[in-house]
Amino acid sequence: MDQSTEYHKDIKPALYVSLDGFEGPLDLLLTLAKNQKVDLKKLQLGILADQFLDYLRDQRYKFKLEFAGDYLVMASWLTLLKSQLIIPDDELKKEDADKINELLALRLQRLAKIRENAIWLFDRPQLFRNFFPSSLNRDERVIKEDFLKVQLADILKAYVGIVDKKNYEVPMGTKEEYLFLDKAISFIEQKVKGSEALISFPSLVKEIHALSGIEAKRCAASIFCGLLEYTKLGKIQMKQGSAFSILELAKVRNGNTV
Amino acid sequence: MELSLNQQDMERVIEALLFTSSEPLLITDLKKNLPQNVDIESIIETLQKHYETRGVNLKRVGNSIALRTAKDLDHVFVKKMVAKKTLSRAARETLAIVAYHQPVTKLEIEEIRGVSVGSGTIDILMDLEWIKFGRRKLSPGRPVTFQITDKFLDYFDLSSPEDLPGVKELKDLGLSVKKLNRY
Amino acid sequence: MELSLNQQDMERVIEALLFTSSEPLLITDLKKNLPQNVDIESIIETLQKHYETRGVNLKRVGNSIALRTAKDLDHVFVKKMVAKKTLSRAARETLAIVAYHQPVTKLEIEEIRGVSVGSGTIDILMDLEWIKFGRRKLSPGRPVTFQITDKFLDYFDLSSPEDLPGVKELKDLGLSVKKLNRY
Repeated sequence: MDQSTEYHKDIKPALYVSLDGFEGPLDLLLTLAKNQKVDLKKLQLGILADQFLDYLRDQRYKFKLEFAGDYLVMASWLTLLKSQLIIPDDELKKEDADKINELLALRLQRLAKIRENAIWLFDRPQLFRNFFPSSLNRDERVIKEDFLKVQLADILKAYVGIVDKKNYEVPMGTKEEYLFLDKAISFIEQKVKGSEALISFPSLVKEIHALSGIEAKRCAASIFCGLLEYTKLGKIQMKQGSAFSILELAKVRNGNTV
Repeated sequence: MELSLNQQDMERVIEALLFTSSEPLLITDLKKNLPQNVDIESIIETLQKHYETRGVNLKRVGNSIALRTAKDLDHVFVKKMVAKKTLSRAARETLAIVAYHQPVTKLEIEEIRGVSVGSGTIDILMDLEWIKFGRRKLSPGRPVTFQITDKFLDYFDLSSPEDLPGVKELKDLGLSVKKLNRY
Repeated sequence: MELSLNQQDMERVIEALLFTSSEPLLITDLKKNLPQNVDIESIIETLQKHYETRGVNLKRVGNSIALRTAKDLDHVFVKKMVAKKTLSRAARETLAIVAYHQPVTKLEIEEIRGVSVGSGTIDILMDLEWIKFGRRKLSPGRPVTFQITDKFLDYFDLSSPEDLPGVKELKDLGLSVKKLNRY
């Protein structure tokens, strides 16, 4: 483990196995494949599998195998692959083997390509090495002002800091996203109590939406359910003139609609 | 120095050197970058003429020369920002809480931070127009809430508040608060 | 801004701003210093042409522009070179993956490299301001993505991500190649 991993130990270090300088099984495979000196598309998977397993065998005492899950998964795949390449008795399995072969070749090609690109990138002319920025920004006639320099990462780290300090996950989204049914019912109750006239359904939705900031369609759903509940209790009656017309509610008193 | 430099190349060398220096450069020092026996005065004169009508001018200061912005463009630099300062920890934390929990009341911010939030902190963030008042909360006293502004999103190059990574994601990325010590 | 600025004045304003900034300036920010409805692109083009043959050149880097010394003059600055800490291979490759596959998630980076991204790698690239958060991916879990910045382009002398060679080739190799262990 390198020092930076050590440094962040308390934050669940990412599994990072360095096997004699190799960064993961793909890296090792790519190096082995390159030793075959063939086009990556025409990989000799049998040979590659043997080399990979031999390598792991050699390294057996140099690292703790239980930390090297990735390597073992790769090893088991290569073993399976090789066995299927040797005894292709089953057509279906042969197809599977071809597919895995192809995928593996593709992944290796991709890694090889990214590596080339990384090298290309860092071989490019670079700022402060091949070309330079201006240093003319100290002109005395410039009117000076405070310039705030904050990066997003600073803000994010501040947040992680608070959460860490409290040692628990601060619940995300304390903002209410839903209008809970009990709230909807108590809201309806309150409105009905204070009004003798008919109340329209859209007006209820509009009001609770404005008050709570909860999405209007969520308010509508909750209010509607609340109305059904409340009607069932016999406290109100709902009326609708015709299909798709506005739904209205009226208070029920002594069994009679007001 | 190569002897193959022509007149234009020599102008370019001087130009680049002046560009990368905040201090006026001694003519005798500049000369070291040119072939011997070159008449540096004539090069300076050519450059001076070239820059006479441009946004920056070549100025002589004693035995040195320097590039300086043209005097008549002073007004452009009114907004020029020079002194760098950063937000206080309280302000960073408050801002983060508003971003992650909006709309959030002052009391809630204090609960999450575990310390009270000075009104100065809120003021700073308000002045920056990074936070604004949101809807009043449906709780006793109907306290005001705070939320982040488009200006905040714009400054941090976010297209929506949802683009902020979650706590778990942050930790997975290894963005650790320990590193805050550097700030 | 005053409306009395003529074409040359506008060039001079942009010039002065560029000459006095060590960092690339967003074209949208520069525009704020000019009268409305001015075609800033034509001004940039004129300036770019003007500086083409000079000791400093005008460069486009993503949505920003910057003045930088001409590359062929690097020998003049040898003495100024500061030994820069080299990045780890993991960081270099992660950077290349972000540049080539942006916007890209942490999982995708790990899939390409075949190892998990060590904590600190993303942090370093963020601190350098070479990568930043992009939009969340519209895939399960809506993971955050990373993309490169104008500063990255500036540092590596690129004017846009399209300047990277072999982007198409790499895209053809696919990003979402299924993991082997799904078989």
